[in-house]
Amino acid sequence: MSLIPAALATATGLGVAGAAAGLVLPQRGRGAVVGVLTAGVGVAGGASGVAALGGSRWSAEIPGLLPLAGTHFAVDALSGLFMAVAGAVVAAVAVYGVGYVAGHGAHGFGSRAAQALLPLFALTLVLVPAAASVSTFLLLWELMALTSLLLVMAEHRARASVREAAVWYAVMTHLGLVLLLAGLSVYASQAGGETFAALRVGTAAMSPTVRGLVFVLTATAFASKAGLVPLHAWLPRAHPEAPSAVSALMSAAMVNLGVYGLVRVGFDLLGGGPAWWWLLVMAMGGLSAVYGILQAAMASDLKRLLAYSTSENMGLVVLGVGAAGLFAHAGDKVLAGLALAAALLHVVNHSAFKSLLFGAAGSVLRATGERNLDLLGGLRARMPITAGLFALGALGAVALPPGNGFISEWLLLQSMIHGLAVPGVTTAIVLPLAVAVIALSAGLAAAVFVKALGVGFFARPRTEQAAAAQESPLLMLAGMGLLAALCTALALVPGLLGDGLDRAVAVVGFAGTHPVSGGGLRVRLDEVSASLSPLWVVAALTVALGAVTATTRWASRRQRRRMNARLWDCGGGAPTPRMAYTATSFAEPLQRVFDDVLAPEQDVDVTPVRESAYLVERVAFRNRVPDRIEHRLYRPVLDFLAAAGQSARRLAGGSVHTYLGYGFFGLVALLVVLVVGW
Amino acid sequence: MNTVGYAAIVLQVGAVVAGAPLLTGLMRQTRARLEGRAGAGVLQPWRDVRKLLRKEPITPIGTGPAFRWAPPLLVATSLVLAVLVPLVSTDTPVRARADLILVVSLLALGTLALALAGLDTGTAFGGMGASREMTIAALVEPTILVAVFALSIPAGSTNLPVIVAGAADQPARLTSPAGLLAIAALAVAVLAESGRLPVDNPSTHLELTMVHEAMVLEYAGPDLALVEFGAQLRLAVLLGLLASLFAPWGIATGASLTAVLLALLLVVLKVTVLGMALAAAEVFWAKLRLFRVPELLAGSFLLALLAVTASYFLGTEGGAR
Amino acid sequence: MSKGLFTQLLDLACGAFLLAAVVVLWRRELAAIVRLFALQGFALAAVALLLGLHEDRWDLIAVAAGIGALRAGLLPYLIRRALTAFVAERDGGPGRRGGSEEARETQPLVNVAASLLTAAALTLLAYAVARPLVELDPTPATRALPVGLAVVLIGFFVLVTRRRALAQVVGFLLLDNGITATAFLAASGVPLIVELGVSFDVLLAVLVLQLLTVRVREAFGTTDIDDLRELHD
Amino acid sequence: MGLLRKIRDTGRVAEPAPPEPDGEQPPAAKEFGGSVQVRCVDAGSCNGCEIEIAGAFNPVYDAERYGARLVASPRHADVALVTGPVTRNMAEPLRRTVAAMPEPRLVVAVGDCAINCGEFAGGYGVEGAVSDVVPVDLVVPGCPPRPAEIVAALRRVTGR
Repeated sequence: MSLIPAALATATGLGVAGAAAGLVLPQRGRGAVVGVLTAGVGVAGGASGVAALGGSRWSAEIPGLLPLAGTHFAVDALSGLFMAVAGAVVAAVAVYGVGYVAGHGAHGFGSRAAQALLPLFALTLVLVPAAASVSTFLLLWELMALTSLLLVMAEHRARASVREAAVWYAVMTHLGLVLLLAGLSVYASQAGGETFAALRVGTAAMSPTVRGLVFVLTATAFASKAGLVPLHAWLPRAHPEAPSAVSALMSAAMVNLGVYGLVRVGFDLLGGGPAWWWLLVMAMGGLSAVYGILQAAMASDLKRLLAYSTSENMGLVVLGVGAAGLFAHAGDKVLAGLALAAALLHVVNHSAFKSLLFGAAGSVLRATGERNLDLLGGLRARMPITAGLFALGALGAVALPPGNGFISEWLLLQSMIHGLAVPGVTTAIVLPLAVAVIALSAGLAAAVFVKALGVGFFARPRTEQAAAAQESPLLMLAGMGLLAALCTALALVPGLLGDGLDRAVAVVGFAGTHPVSGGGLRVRLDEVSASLSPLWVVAALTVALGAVTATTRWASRRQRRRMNARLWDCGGGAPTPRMAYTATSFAEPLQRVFDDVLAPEQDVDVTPVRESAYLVERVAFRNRVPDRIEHRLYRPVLDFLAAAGQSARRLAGGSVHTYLGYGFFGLVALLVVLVVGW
Repeated sequence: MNTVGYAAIVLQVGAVVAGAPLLTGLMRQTRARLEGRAGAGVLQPWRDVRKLLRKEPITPIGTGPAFRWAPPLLVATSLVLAVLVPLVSTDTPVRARADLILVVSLLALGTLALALAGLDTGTAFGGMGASREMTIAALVEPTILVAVFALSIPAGSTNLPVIVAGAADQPARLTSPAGLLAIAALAVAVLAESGRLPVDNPSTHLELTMVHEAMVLEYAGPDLALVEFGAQLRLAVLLGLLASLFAPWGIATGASLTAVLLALLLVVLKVTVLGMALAAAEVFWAKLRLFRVPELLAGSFLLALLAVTASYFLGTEGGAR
Repeated sequence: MSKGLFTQLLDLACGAFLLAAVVVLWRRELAAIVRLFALQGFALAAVALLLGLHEDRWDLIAVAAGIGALRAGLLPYLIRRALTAFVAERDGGPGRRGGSEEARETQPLVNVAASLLTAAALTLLAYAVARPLVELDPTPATRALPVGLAVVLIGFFVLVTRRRALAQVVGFLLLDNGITATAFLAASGVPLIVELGVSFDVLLAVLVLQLLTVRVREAFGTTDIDDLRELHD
Repeated sequence: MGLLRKIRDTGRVAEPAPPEPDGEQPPAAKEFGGSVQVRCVDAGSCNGCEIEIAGAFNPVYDAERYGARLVASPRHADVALVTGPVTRNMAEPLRRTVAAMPEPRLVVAVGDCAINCGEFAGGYGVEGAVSDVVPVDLVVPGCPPRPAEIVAALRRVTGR
C-alpha cells in the first residue's frame, strides 16, 4: 500500500535533485549524474506504476503545495499502466542519454539547460497520470509541455530548422492546452468541483450538450497531444529536430498521455457517451493510421519516418479506444473491455519498439551525422549491434510474428471482427472499414520498415559519412538493450501484464476478458473464440528453420561457399552504390498508387544546349511529397494569421515566448476561475 | 485421437513437401500441352531442386545475414503454414493455434524476408523487386483480412479448423453470396500472394517486368533451391487453403485414420484440379501492368467488403445475435 | 419450392445482379460491358421468376420472361450493333481515331480503382439507407432490397463518370435495372402494365440515345462526350 | 473462346523426340541429372544463331522437354550458350558471365563463328574465338547450326 507514495516521493526528489545537478555540476560528469538520477526517476515511477497494476490504489490531497487550489493525486491501475510504461522508457532512455550526451560538447543536449530540464520532463511524464484534480492535471500537463518544448529547442544553435519546429510545437501544444483548459474548466464549473471524484459525481447531472462540448474540446486537445491527423503537424517537425533521447521520450511516453487523457476523461470521468463521440474518435484514428503510415512510406528522413509511424500507431490505438466506446454505448461491456485492452496493449508495445527505434536512429545520427536514408546504407557492417537492435524494433513495428506489435494488432483485429456481434448498422459498416484500415496500415508499415532497414542499414554505404560510421558507445547500446529486452519479453510472454491489463480496463467499468494470460492470448466471448500463442509460433519457426538448414546442409553436395563473389553486374562495370535503390525510389510505386491521396509535386526542367534546342544539356527532376493535409488545412489558417498579424504585430510576433506567455496566462486565469468557482 | 491427429499432421506436411514441386511441374506441364509442347514432365521441378543442391552456393560481396537467412526463413514460414493449415483433418493437436490472421502474417513474413534479401544485395534489380513486392503485399493485406472477416462471421471465430469444419457440415454457407464473394476475393489475393499471372509472371526473363524474380537474381545453388522450393510450398499451401475453405467436403473431422487417408486423397485431388485450372487460365491471361495491379486488388477488396456486408445484411446467421 | 432454397437462390441471383454492376465499373472494353449488362438482365429475370414461382403469380413469371427477352436479349443486341457500327466506321475513314479507341472506355473521369472503392461506399450507403425499410417486414425479398438500391447508385455513378456515349447508355440501363429490381423486391412485383411501360420507355430511350450517338458520331467523328464541349467555345 | 478453339484445332505441334544423340556426356554434366538452366551470351554474332536458338526452344523442337530452360541470371545457369566471334567489347563481359555461374558449369560454343570466328576471322574488332576467352566444353558447328543440332547438344548435357 505504502509503496506508491514512497516511490512517487522518491521520483519527485530524484527529479528535483537531477534538475539541480544539471544546473550546478560542471560539464564533465554532468551527463552521468543527471542520467543516473533520471534513471532513478524512471525506476521509481515505474515501480509505483507496477504496484498500481498489481492492484494497490492510492490517493491523497496535498493542500499547501499549490496556491489557491490544493493538489490531488490518485493512482489506480489505469494510471499505473501509463506510469509503468513511462517509467520503463524513461529509465532505459536515461541510460542511453548518458552515452548520447558524452558525444556532444557543452552545447545542445549536453548544455546546462537541457540537462537540467531532462529530469523534470521525465518526472512530469511519470506524474501526469497520477494527477487527480483539474488544476493538478493541467499544471503537470503544462510543465510537461514546457520542458519538452525547451528540450526540443536544445540544439537550436546547430540547425535553424529546430527553431521553426519549436515554434510549430509551441503553437500547437498551447492551442491544445487552451482547448483543454476550456473543456475542463467548463466541466469543473458544471460539475461543481474540480477533483476528478467530484467530476465523476457531477457528470450525472450534466446536460448531454455540455458533456458533448466537454468531450469534443478535451478530445481535440488530447488528439493533438497524441499526434493524430489532422492535428499532427507538430509531430513530424518536433520529433526529428529534437535530440534523439528526447524524441524517444516524446514519441514513446508523451504521446501516450494523449490516449490516457482520452480514456480517463471519456470513459472514467464522463462515463462513456453517445455513438457519435466514438465514431468521431474512430474516424480520427483511422485517418491518422492510414495517412500517417502513407507519409512515413514517402519520408526519406529516418526520424521523420519514425515520427509519422508514431502518428499511425496512435491512430490504431485510438481506433481501438473508439471501438470500445462504441461497444460500451451498445451495452456490450465485454467487447468494450476487449477493445480497450487491445488498445492499451498496443500503447505498451508501441512505446517499447518506438523508443528502441528512435534510440537506434539516434546512434545512426551520432555516427554519421545523417538522417537522410538516401545518403546512408551499409551500416550493418559498420555498426552491427545498432543494426540488429533496429531490426528488432522494426520487427515489432511491422506487426508481424514474432514481433510484439503483432500481438496487440491481432487482439485489435479480434475485437473488431467479433464486434460485429454488436447489433446495429453503424457497427456493420464501421467495423469492416476499421479492419481494412488496420490491415492497410499494417501492410504499408511492412513496406516502410523494409525501406528503413534495407535502404538505411543494408547494402553498401552511399556516402563517406556512412562509410566512416562507428559503433555507438557502450551505454547507448545498453540503454537500447534494455528496450530490446522489453520488446522481446512483450513479444514472447505478453501474459506478463495480463492481470494488470484487466485491472486497468476494469477501472473504467468494463469487464476484463483476460485476453492475455500466461504464454498466450485467448479471446473467449460467448459463442466466439480465438487464440494465439507467440511462444509456440517462435518455437515452431525456430524448429522449422533448424530443420531446413540441417536438411539443406545434409543434402547439398558442395559445402564450400564461394564468399565475396562479384555481384552480377550484367557483364558491365561493377555496380556502384549509386545504382542501389534509394528510399525515394523504393517508395516510388506506392507514391504512384496513392497519387490521388498524396498529390506529389514533380517538375522536370530540360535545358538544351545553346546551339540547338534538340540537344539536351541538362535535365533536372524534382519530386517532393508535401504533407497535403497540412497544406490544405494549415496554410490558409497561417495565411489568415499572417494577415491578422500584419494588423496586430504585438499579439502574434512569432516569437516563442509570446506563445508561451499565452499558455501561462491561460493557466493562471484558470486557477483564478477555479478559486472564484467556490 | 492424438496419435491420429499427429499422423494427420505428418501426412499433411509430407504431402505438401513432396507434392509442392510436383504441383508446379503439373502446372508447367499443363501449360506446355495447351501450347502444343511436349513438356518437361511433372518431375522436372524435383530434378531442378536436386541439381541446384549439387551446385556451389555463392555469397556476393557486401551481403550479410539477411541475404544468407532469407531463403531458409521463407521455407520455414511455409513449413509452419503447412503444419497449421487444416488440409486433411480439422482435429489435429495444433487446431487451437491455427489462426487465420496468424497464417496471413506468416505469409507476409516470408515475403518481407525475401524483400530484405533483395535490398541487401544492393543491386538495382534487387531493390526494384523488393519495392514492387512490398507495394503489392501492402495492397493485398486489406483484401485478405476483410475476406478473413467475412469468413469468420458465420463461424464466429478466425480459427481455421472451426471455419472449415463449420463449412463442411453446412455447405449452405459456401453457396451464399457472402461465401461466393469471399471466394472470389481470396482467389485474387492468392494469385497476388503467390506471384502468379496476372500479377507477376514467374517465368519471365526480362528484368524490367520482374517482381519476385528480380529479388532472387543473385541466389545460386542450394540457396536458389530453397527460394524456388519455398515459392512452390507457398503456392501449394495457398491452393490447399482455398480448397479446404471453399470445398471442404471430405476433410476429416473425426479421429479415424481411414477418414484421414481419404481426406488426404481428396485434398490432393482438389489441389491438382485447382492447379490445372489455374495453369489453364494463365494461358489465357497476360501480365497486368504493375500500375494496373492496384485496380485488380481494389476490385478484390470491394468483393471482400461486399462479402462482409452481404453476410451481415442478407445472412440470417451472423449479424445481430 | 422450400423457403430455404428460395432464399438461397434469391440471394444468389441478387449477388450476381450486384456483381454484374460492379464489374461493369471494372472492365474497360465496351463489348465486355455490354455482355455484363446482358448477364445482369438475366439475373434480374431470374429474380422476377423466383418471386413469381414463390408467390405463384403467373403475371410475374410472364414479366420475368419479358424482362429476359428485353434486357438479356434485345437491348444488348441493339447496343452491340451500334458498337460494331462505330468500330467498323472508325477502322475505315483515314486520319480518324481507330476503332479500338471507340471500343474501349480508355479514360473514365474517375480512375478504375477509385471508382471501385466508390462503388463499395455506395453499396454500404445503400445498405444503411435500406435498413429501416428492411425492418418493416424482413422477408428474404426485402432483405435483398439494398442490392437494388446499390445498383441504382452504381448505375448513376457510371452515367456520371464514363465518357463514351455507349458506356453511358449502359449506365442508364443499369440504373433502370436497379429501379426495376427495387420495385420487385420491395413490392414483390409491380403490376405487369407498369413494368411493360417502363421497359418500353427504356427501349425508346435506347433508340433515341442511339440515334443521338449516331448523329454525334457523324458530326464529330467520336462519341467522347467531352469533345462536345467544343460546341460551347 | 477463339483461343480455346485454336488450342483444340492445333493440338500438339512438338515433333516426336529423335533418338538420343550419340557422343558421351561431358564430365561436368554428370551431376545435372536431367535439369539444365541455360544462359545465352551473344558475344558479337550476326544473330543468325540467336534465331536458331529461339527455334530450338519453340514448340516444334521444344528443348524444354529434355529439361533445358532459359534463365535470366548466370547465377541460376549451368550452361552458357555463347554465339558469335568474341568482340573486344564482349570479351570481358563474357569472362564475367562465366565467372558468375556457380560450379559445376559448362560453356557451349554455338555456330562456326563461336568455334573459329568463321566469317569474321581476323576482323579488327574481333578478340578471337570463344575458346580463346573462356574454356569451352562443347561445340555446335554450323553457320548457323540447325535447331535440331542445338537441341542435340543440349540433350548431351542433360543426358535425356
